[in-house]
Amino acid sequence: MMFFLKLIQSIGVGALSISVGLLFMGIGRKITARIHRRYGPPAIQNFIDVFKLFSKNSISHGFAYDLGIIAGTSALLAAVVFLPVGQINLFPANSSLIMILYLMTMAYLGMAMGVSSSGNPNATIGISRALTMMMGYKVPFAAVIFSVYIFARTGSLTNIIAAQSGGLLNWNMIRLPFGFIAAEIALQGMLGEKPFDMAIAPAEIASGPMVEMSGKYLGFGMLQHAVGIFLETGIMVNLFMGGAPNVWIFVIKQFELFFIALLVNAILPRFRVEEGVSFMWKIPLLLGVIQALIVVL
Amino acid sequence: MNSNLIWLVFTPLIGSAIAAILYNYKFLDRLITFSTFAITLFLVFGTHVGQTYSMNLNFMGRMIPLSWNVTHLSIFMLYISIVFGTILTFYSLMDRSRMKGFLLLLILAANNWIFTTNDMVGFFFAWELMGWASIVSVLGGRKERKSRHAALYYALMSIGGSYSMFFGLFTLWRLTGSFSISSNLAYLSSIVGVHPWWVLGIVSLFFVTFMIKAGIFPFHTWVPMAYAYAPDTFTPFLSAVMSKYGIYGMLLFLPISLMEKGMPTVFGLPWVNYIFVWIGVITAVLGTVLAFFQDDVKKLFAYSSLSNLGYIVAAISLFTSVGVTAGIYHAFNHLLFKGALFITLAAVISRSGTSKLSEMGGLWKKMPVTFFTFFIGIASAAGIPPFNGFGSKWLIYQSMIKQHLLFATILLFLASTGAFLYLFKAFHSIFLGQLSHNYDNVKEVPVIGQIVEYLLMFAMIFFGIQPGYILRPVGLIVKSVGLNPLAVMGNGYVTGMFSNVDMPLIGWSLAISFVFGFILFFISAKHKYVSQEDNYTAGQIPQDWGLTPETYQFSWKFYEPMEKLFAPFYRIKIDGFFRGLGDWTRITGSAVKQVFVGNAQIYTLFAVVGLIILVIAGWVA
Amino acid sequence: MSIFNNAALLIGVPLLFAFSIPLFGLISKQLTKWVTLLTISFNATFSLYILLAHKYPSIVVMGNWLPPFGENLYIGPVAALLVSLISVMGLLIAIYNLWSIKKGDVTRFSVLFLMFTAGASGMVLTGDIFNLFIFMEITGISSFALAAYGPEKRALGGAFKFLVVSSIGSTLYLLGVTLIYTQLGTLNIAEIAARINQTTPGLLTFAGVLIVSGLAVEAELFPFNGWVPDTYTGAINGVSAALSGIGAVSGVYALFRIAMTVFGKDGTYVSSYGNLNFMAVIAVLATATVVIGELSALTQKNVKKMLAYSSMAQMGLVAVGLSIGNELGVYGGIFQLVNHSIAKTMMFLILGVLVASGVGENIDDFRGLWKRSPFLSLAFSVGAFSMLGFPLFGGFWSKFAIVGASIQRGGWYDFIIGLVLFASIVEAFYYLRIVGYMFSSDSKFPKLKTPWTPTIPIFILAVSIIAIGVFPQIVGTFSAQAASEFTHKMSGYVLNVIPTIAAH
Amino acid sequence: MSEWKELADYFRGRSMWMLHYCTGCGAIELPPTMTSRWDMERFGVVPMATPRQADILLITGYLSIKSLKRVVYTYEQMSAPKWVLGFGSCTINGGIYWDSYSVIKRLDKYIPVDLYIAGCMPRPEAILDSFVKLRELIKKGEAKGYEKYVKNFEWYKANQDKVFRRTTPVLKKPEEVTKSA
Amino acid sequence: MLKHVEKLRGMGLEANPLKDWEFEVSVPKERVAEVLSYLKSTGFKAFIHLACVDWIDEGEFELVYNLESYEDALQAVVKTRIPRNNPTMESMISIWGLCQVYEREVHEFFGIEFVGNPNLKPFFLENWMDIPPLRKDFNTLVYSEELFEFKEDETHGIKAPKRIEHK
Repeated sequence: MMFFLKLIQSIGVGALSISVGLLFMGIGRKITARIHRRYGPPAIQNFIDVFKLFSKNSISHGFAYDLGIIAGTSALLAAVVFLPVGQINLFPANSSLIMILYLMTMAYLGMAMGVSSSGNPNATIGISRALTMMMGYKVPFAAVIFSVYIFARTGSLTNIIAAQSGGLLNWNMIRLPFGFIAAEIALQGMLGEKPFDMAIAPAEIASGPMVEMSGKYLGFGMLQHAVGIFLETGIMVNLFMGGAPNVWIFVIKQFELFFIALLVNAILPRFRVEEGVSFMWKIPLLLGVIQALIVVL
Repeated sequence: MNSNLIWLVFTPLIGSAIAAILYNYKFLDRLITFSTFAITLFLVFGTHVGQTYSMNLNFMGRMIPLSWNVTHLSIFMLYISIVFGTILTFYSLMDRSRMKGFLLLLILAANNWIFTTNDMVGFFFAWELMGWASIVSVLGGRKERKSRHAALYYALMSIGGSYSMFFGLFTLWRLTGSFSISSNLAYLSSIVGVHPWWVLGIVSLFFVTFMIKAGIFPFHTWVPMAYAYAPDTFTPFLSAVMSKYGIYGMLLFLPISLMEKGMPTVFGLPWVNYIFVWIGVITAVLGTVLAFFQDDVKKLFAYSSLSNLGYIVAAISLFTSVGVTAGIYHAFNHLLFKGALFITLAAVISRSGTSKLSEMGGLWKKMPVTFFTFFIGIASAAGIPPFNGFGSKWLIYQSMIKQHLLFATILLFLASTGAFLYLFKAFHSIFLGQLSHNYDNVKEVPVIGQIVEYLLMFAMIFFGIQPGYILRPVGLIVKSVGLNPLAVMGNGYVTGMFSNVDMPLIGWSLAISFVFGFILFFISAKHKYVSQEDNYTAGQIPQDWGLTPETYQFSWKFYEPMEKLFAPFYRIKIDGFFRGLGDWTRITGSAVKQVFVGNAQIYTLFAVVGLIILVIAGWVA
Repeated sequence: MSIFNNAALLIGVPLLFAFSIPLFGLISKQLTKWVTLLTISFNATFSLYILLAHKYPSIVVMGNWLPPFGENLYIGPVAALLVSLISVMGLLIAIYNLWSIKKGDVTRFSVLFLMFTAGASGMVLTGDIFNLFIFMEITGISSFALAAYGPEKRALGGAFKFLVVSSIGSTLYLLGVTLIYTQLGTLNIAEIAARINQTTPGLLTFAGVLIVSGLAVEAELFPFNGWVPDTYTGAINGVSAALSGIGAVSGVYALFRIAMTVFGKDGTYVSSYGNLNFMAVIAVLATATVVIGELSALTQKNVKKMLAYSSMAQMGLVAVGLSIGNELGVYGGIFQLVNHSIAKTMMFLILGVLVASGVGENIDDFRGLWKRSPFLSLAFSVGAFSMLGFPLFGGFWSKFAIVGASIQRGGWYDFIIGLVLFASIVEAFYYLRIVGYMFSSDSKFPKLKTPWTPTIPIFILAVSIIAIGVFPQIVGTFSAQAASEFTHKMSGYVLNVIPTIAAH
Repeated sequence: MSEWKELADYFRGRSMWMLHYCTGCGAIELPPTMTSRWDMERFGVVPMATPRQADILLITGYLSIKSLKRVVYTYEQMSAPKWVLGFGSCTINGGIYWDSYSVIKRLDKYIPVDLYIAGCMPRPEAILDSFVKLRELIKKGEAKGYEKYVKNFEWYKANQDKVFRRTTPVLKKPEEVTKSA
Repeated sequence: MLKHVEKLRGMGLEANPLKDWEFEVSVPKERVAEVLSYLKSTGFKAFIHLACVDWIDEGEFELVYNLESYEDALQAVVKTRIPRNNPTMESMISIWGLCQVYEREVHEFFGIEFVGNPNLKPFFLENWMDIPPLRKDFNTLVYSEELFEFKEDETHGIKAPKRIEHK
């Protein structure tokens, strides 16, 4: 019985993550439009897009292509289940951050396998750019995660949230300021927002990995991006803003972070890959290292 | 007293003799190799902890006691190495690679002897035997000239290593008068408090040998050449099992350093261990960085096993219960997924005929089973949860954080991300992308190979989901070494310091989300399959211009931007020291040759001068 | 102590037949080779009988004058082992010569060969330093002539160098012997050894220096071994096999018989009579030989020259072993001596067969030999691995013992063995390079057919290497007894020869 | 299943992703429609980089025979519910190139066009209006160009081959033709 | 600029300035190469354009070579007349290599045979079987109606576009 209850709850969390992610993307498009002084699509535009995509026919390049793209989305959904969302914490005992990060790598591996098995060189170039960029932003992010680990002397997110309870002042955001800034920039890279979206550059490599995705595969890609937004911002909230008493505050906090990323996205042009990686290894890494030194000494 | 141990060593020797005789009947030779491995496996089932056996060797006019005893560690190592060897030889039944059976059996004999011996002479004899047998088998690689250079380089390093063990062996013998390892170790740990520098000197003599064989930072330069140019079916054994001998040696000397109380500690670790942790971390990062830009696939995976060994050394040299468990667990995992990767590579190379990444591509259509094994192999090598690589990497991070080694953990995490990068590059360049037309008639691996691949796939997933089966014996080893073992709560759990990971739960959540994915996939509009040429590459259809459609596989300079970033690091040649030493000896050699210039007067001059010197010496004394 | 008369036959029979061969020569040239073969086989069976039936120690008295006065032959464990080694090697080389010596002056070759083996066994057996000089001269002269044998011009050059240097060596040795004779009035080794301390130390050291440098030529130690590479490469392969297999053995034995028994103090013989410690001197020279021999072999492109340098270096290694000073060292040295002579003879014979069937002496001509003649290349690599001291081959145990002894001795010897090990890494490089060339498969030439007769000795030698490797006791027990004889000067040697003499 | 079709059509109408084949002088009209002054994104229309992802194929001007070949190739790469918008008079009747020997006169003969936007380079308002019209057509179920293409596939292919693979000279009186080699 | 005109007149050609920076020379067919190389030597390094005019009623083609000299910013227009039926002209590749492309284009659209031009393959028009299109006697309207058949065809669901009134 317990298993069945947990199953329902995890489906709920999965659905929540998809809908919140799509909502964030819709609102994001609205805000970017507002920045461009135009009206922009209705906030639920992304829901419409997803439904349209799933109703369109599509072409596929073999079972590795289908398997890969489905794996991409479902691995992220599996990772979301372990994320403590507000007061819903399905598996408190083993919500270890490293495990969630590695499950996300499973999603990237799945998507990468699917996309590059299509045989379109644009797709593989996109993937190689995305992976190089991942190498870029993972370095400061790792520095921050492990300094939080050592600061809170624990590896599981539930304990980290518990360590930050009680008022705004002892949020990690305040106690580890440099770490938060470095993580914020790394988040920009993780979400694939504008300065770091060289992987899906429509002009240079015909929208990179998505070049061969049509119909429902593009739908899966969009779902993966949505769940990815929810997951990454969710991790940041749990790490730095002390989780949330209930789901709505959690979503609002997530939106705060996403909002910053949106503003940066609307303005900055796109980096070249090596510029992006070397940027990530200059200032954010420096901040992360300073934070680590502070924590260790 | 159990003669079973002796048979462990002698059956492979007899087997290798038979294999040597039947050398030119290719299939018979491989059949014998496989059956000998199977018999030895059967024998290992018979051995159990605590068995001892001693035999006297008539040497130097007196009787030297050769003794064997079986500890938890040796049983563990015996099982994993022989099981893997059986799988490998079963696979190589059908692979016409140039691997010589009798050499592998010699190595197997040495392998059994090293793991069970309790005396230095036996250990050294088996170490040297394994050394030269592997040198000669590396010699038989596909590319003549290159495998000869690789074999020579490897020979110099491993012989240099065994000579340093020679020194350590006999200095210990001079101090304690006996050859048995256990009593010598006890002696060393007793005098460690009195003058630690002495103990350090002797232990470092042994550790040089183990680091060379395992391919750790300062002595890693031979690893890529030897792995890349060894015969295709020998590299799995070379990289998966033989690199573990170095680790086994380090584990042997573990108890001594535990007692080092007198040592000044850094970060709560004796400073020696701290250095070794950093050596491990440097090897891990070095392996990853060098692996990015390799075009030869076996060299790429050689660097990857280099970096994985860096992980193991970093974890073991922490000497905490979590660290050692993580190290040994990762050693097992590395053996499993690296073995699987190299076996699939052997299959791919034997089918496609080339080992260059830029020449392959799109093979997943032709070799689906190999494709899936390779996929699961790189997934577990990158440490993705449901597969077996994750548990140990996670434990290593836990152990490092517990010791507050923050920067080492960051670098290790960086190395593991880098691992994902070059693993995907290999995966893409071989299997994904466009299938070039000269591979149109590539067939799948024959049935034997497929059975092996299914077996390996199952093993990787099983040990990923149920790590308990490995953690329990590893716990016994840790207890035997004197640390309190990790609590193993049921088969599915990997318990770390702060939280634990329930692997079956991850498996379940993945499975369920996959089910949802498939449901969504099938209820939405139908899709049609399309050939590889029909993709939007924004180009003109070649047929219209009378050209034959060319496939364009993006695999040359896969991480070109990254190369620009790492270019400055590549100028420092790491193996400059060893090349310099080689050139120096060559120059002195030719200089010395001038001595024998070839006419009688000079020789008589030498003789007279020698005589005069002796007379003066006599006069002075 | 049974006085055993027929031990003298070991020297007598070969000499007798050596001088009667010209008579057989008249009947037919080929017959002479068979005669040499028969005599050496007699020698071999007889010495093996002595060795295996444990018929030693025994003394042979010439003209029934008792030892201190008349000359005597002393057959201790060392002598028995070395004589059987010399004669077995001689036998195998004679079988090889059956096939290789066809044209040219066959009778002269057989005479010289028989004299050579007789002289070598004489050097090993004799108990009298002057007798030692005579046998050294016999071996010397016959080896010059043998070295000069053969069509190539460089043979003459090599033989001439050998002649010049070894004549200097023997004259020095003779001077030393006369000095001792003036001091002690006796030529018998045992008596000199017993009454060594009656001489004035200054004079003794001078005599010692002369003798050691004289014998060093034959034992190929550094400053005196200039002749080795040219002579070995100059001589035809059968002869260079004999030189390295037999000549070197007797040379090293003579040097260490004098250095240990005569000059050494009993038991530890670390410090010796006279004020110069000869053991230390020899150790230094020997290490120099090893290092220089290996280094100069490194850049050699010609396999025969490489084998010459390597045999010089191996002799240096044996000398290092023997000069360490503890029983383990001597054991290792003698064991290595046996292993080296087996392996080196085999390699030279293989080279001879290869050269005869058209394969050049250069390394590149060895490329792909595996495809052309598996048996020869396998035998060559077995010999190479035994030289390198790989397990399952003879060389492992001896090198193990030498390194063990020198580390056990400690002090300076750690540094010495360090150098030797570095040199043996270099040796590993150039041997494995040849093995590498052989196993590489890109050879354009047809398959080689190896003639039947030379394969017998090569096969026997290869099997014996592996046999020693797997069961070291075969040679181990005898070299252990030999080691005890060398190290215990008084009880081992002197008292056996002259029971009455009391050590002063 | 019909209400499911209606729901799908509703969504298809609201989110139309456009691939514009910028030929002729029409291309310059598109940036203003995308950017803040006219903002076509309000209607859920987003420019896409590849035909695989696109629903609408907007042909913005005259098409020579060579460029028609590329258009047909791109059209066939798009997936099923797809529509073609002919933009400007050149696609309707060849526009000012009505008598040119190389420009096709009527796009409709080669690929099914759902909606034409008249005007010799219509203004962005016309484009937005066409999107709204297309949405109604889809809702009413009349925008069935893609099915028409499948049904009359041979006919379309014949027209295309007539233009692409001519074998006989078009004009009748060849006698004073001085044909070069 | 006048200096050039005088010189050319001296060579027996009728040359007259068009603008203060441009002058034209009409040259008989055979002397074109000579004039062009002369002009090139006196500074007209750049070959700007080769055009062809179809005087159908005079039954002649007129080839117009435009040259320019950058130093003294002058443009020269060299004209020549060649008969209309089976028109041939020697190729100027030897003087300017890039003439090959212009001559290829003129050949494709006017059918003038350039002797010595290696590369006279079709350039713009794909499998064109009719008379070169830019000739005056080529009726483009008939061609386009014949090829593109601009008429409705009810049977295949192609109706005349229904006009949707803008509300």
